[in-house]
Amino acid sequence: MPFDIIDPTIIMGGVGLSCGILLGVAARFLTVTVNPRIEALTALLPGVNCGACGLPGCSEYARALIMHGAKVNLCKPGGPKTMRQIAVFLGVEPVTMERQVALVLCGGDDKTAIRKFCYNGIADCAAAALVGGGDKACGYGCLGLGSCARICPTEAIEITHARLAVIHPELCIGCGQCVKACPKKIIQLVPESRTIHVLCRSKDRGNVVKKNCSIGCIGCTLCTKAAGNAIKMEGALAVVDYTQPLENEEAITKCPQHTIIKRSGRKEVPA
Amino acid sequence: MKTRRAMFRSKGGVHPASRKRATNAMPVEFMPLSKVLFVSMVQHMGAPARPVVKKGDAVMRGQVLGEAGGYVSAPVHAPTSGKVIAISERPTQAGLPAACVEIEPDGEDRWDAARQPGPDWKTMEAKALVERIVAAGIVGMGGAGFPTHVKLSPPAGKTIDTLIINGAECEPYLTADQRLMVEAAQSIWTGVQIVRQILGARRLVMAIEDNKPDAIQAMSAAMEGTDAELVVLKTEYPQGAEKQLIYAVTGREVPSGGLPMAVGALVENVGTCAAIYDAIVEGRPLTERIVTVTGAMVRTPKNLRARIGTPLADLVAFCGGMVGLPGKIICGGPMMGLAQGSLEAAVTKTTSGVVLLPHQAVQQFSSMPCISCGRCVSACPMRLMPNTLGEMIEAEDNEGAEGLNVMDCIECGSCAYECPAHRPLVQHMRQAKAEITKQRLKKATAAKG
Amino acid sequence: MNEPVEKTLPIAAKEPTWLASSSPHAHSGDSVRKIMLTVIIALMPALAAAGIFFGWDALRLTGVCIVSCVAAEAATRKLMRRDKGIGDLSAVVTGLLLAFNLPPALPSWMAVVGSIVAIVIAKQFYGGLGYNPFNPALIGRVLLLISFPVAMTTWGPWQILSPAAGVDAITTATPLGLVKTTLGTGQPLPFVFDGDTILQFFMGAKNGCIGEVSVLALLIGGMYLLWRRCISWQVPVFYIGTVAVFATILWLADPTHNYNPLFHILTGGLVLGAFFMATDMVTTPVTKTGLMFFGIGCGVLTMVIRKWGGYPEGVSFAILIMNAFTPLLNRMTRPRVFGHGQKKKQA
Amino acid sequence: MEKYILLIISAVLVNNFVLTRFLGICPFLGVSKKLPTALGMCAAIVFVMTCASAVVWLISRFLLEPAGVFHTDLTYLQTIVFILVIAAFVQFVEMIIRKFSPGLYKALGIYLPLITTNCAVLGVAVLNVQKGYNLLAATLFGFGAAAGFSLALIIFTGLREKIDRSNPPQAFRGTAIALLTAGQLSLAFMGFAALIKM
Repeated sequence: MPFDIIDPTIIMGGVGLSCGILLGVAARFLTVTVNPRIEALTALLPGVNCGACGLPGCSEYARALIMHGAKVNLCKPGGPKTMRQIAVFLGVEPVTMERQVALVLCGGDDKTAIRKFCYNGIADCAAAALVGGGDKACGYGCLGLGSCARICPTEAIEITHARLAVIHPELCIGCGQCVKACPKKIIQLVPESRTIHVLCRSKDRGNVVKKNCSIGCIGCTLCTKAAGNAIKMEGALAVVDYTQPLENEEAITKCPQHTIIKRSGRKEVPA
Repeated sequence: MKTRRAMFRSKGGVHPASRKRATNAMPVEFMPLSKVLFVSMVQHMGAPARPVVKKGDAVMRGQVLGEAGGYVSAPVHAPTSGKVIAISERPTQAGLPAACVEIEPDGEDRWDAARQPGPDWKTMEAKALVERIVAAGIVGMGGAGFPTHVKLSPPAGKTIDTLIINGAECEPYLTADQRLMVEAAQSIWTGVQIVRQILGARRLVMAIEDNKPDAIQAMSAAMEGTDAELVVLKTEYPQGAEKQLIYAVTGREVPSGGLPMAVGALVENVGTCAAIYDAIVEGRPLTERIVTVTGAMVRTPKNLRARIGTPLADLVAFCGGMVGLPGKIICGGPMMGLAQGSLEAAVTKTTSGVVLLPHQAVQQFSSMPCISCGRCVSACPMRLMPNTLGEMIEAEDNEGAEGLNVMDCIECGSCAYECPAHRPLVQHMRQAKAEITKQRLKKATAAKG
Repeated sequence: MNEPVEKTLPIAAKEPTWLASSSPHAHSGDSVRKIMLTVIIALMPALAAAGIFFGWDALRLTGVCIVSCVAAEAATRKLMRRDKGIGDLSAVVTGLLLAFNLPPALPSWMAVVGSIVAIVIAKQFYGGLGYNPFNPALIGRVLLLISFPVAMTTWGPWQILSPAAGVDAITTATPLGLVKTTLGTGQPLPFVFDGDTILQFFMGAKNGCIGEVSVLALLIGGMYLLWRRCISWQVPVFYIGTVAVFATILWLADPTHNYNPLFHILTGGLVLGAFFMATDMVTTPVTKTGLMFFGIGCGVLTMVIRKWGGYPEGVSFAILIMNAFTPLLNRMTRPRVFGHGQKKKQA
Repeated sequence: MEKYILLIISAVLVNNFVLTRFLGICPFLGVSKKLPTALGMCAAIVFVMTCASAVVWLISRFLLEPAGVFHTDLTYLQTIVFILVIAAFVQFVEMIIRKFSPGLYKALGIYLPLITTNCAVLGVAVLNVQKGYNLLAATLFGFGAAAGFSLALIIFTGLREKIDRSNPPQAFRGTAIALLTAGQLSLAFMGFAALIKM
């Protein structure tokens, strides 16, 4: 009777023990070491894997922070909060950083800007830009085919029915992917607290701009007088200098082309 | 001289209707001077030229307007005498903005006094000849516009034993090279000999497609009694592409990413050779070229000898204007040419033709999914798999595309020409190539510092 | 963002008047629709032959298949909110091919089931023409064969011209089925494969699926396809060639239990398969070498199933199995790119 | 000799574990996205299944069956002992791959340890006992089954590349369309039915 218990026990024990011994021996020769700190730090990051830090993903950034001493303020989606957490984790001094959001510096959609031909081809801005520089008569206009919207990790970019990319600041995490994707280089990261923007990037002379687009900057310089230092002329184009404060809304009313707009930034910082 | 058929037949290629009959028997006419000439500083591959004149300057024909912006670059000369009325930024034929010198001709068309015919070229050193070619601003006139002097200065240790003169002109519609060969065979031949002397090439091959019997006859008359060969190519697109031409003539494959000199060969367009003759023997820099103005929407298609900077609208007007609104305006041939948004662009050193297609020839398409018919694979002269590449690039898998050698694509358009699903394959390739080039540059700069 | 159906941009309603697109600006003028139309035309002789041999039933079934395929395609496209349903005529081709693979007496409702499976499951669930990994018509047929084995193997009577001793001159089986059952019961071959029988099989007076009986009609259609460059010669040549070689070996090894290779070529769906189904562009390789291996693979599998398998006929299964290998064949037979891995060659 | 060859062919084609017995679907769907990964999985499975078949046969024959050293019927321990042995093999393979091919280790991810609970491996061990194969036959059957699994996985990986670029309706994206394809592949493999009567 007791054998009924003993036999299976011997078998299970024996088989288990021999497997264990063999694996134990094997493990001596085949061990791989990992750094547990990397995983702990990866858990602190947002996990969007957007690549804004310049590394392929969050875990790679964590590795770079620990192994190569990367800067702590590279994670744009995480913003100041994540930066502080990383600094605490690594025991280093936090640095200052302001959250940024992306902005399309073009307001010329199908209603306001003219097209020079009918584009027939791949519905992608980078591809369209290879055909005669794109179908907008203005060489600096948004092509509205959504290369930026497709690459956006948070779907913060909307392509309007009149073919213009518009970024919703409340969804934007400031990763800068769209800035890289835009073949016309008209997307810019701006501090999220700023509200007054010049929505044009055209370097053309005023008469050319006027021919191509009804809301492009014609370089009349009226806004620069109203805004003081914060709006400067670069050739025939008014450009906001985001390092200078700009609260005065007079510039918006002064602009004869309605190129300057007021757009709110993101209100609250998500946890 | 011996005449023979091409010995090697490369795989792939297509047979589009040639449509050359409208202009291939039309003698070249002189295009009168336009009211304003728009001379772009980007007429070649490499760094743009730098303008060296100011608004208001009086210039003579052949005077330098822009100097070469680097080694791989070429100077640009005034196409006629007159006044510089502006230095502006205008879109090129590719639609990208570039510096442009606007000249108002004075109608006298006086040559620059400094111009002088050189000494007998037979007595000149190779280096001196190349210097004169640099100064004349000569670039490859077949289409790519690669500065000729770079090609003619192989690095030490590289020898070029075979010089191939490209008279294939495989693009449909275009007859500029054909007419040049018929009408100026002797100057082409002299230019060829100058190039041969510079390189010391052992073998000299003139390659012409078999649909141009008049050009073959004219060239063989000019070459009579020499040791050069005349190779008659089968009419097939893209026979005139550099790599395919070298293969057809010599059976050598230019390695991926390499230059023709890697297999000891060099290809020069017939137009370039004529320009070299002008520069060395006549002492004239490159200020004009032959442009075929054709297509069903042009009233009287013509071959025109036009000044660099002539607006396309003037060319069309000289040909009797348009018979109706065109469906598409193309600079260059229909297979590789650039579609234009308007006729505002101007003739450059590489403009071989202006083609105005009717609406019914360019019916707007919308692409379907690939049906894997494999016609693009059979048509690709580089033996790529355009179907797979197109799908990969559509899925934004540029790395995968790079692994399948998308960088070897020569953008000849054979795949998209054949595609029954009307897929924009060439555009896919261009997009991926541009993106990969960007990534590589980034990596290279990152590696440097 | 989620349904990228329109991958190229259509023309805008208002001006500007001319187009601009990437080169090339010339096109061969061929289109998917034209290719499908060519295939439909090429199938017409076989349909005519079916009408002659099977009469009304064949035409009824063909009509049912075409109508239900087109309707299923249109309905699915509409349900999926996608445009461009039936304009490319591919559903008509699928319907025709499915009908050609069915016995003439099959009830119409079964044909409808097959059509819906072929179009909806095998094709539209993948996104439509171009995306399907398997030949839709064959998926429809195989599903019917497995689901309704009796109905799918019920045939009318036909006369054997030269029956072997002890075998009825009238049979209600297909030649392949007859051979398989008689050999399976240990009897000798059921008929003498003489000149008359060869002619009979070639012209089509025998049992079989609607479209496969008349080899003559199929060859006419196949030649038309070859002439119009709609199929490449590799598949039919290597497919039929492999079957011929395989059958020759069997015949030489044991002539008492095997007919000569012509029997295997003239019976069953081989010619239909080799010219019309193993050449379906979407589900076959794109390279010429790939097509060659595809043909050889189909040939071997067909003969293995015919000789040793449970089913008398293996063409459908063979083509489906090779369809599965297509992506791998494409991958393995990529051509050597110009200027890559070139051995030193002297001119 | 012929018997053994037929045994392997049968396990590869006619009674393919994935396509006709529907065993081992988990890695079949999980690691069929890239060819190199799939090949790595095939190698791991072939190793585990072949070795496990042999070892498990020995254990079953000499320890568990009444004719073994204990002279008692301990076959009720089958499942648990088999899993123990298989787990040990999987652990071993995992160590090797992790040491010599970290990339493959990362690519295989959870599917590597999951071979332990892969019903194909346990299935082949149990079938060996059920069918009363001898040691050689059991090992060959294990190998054949693994080869059949590999064949199915490799074919499917090729198809998967095509499917991934296809454009199904939203509801059918991903695993749904993969399973549909697997179903059609098994339909095609029905052609091998009754090829070898065993």
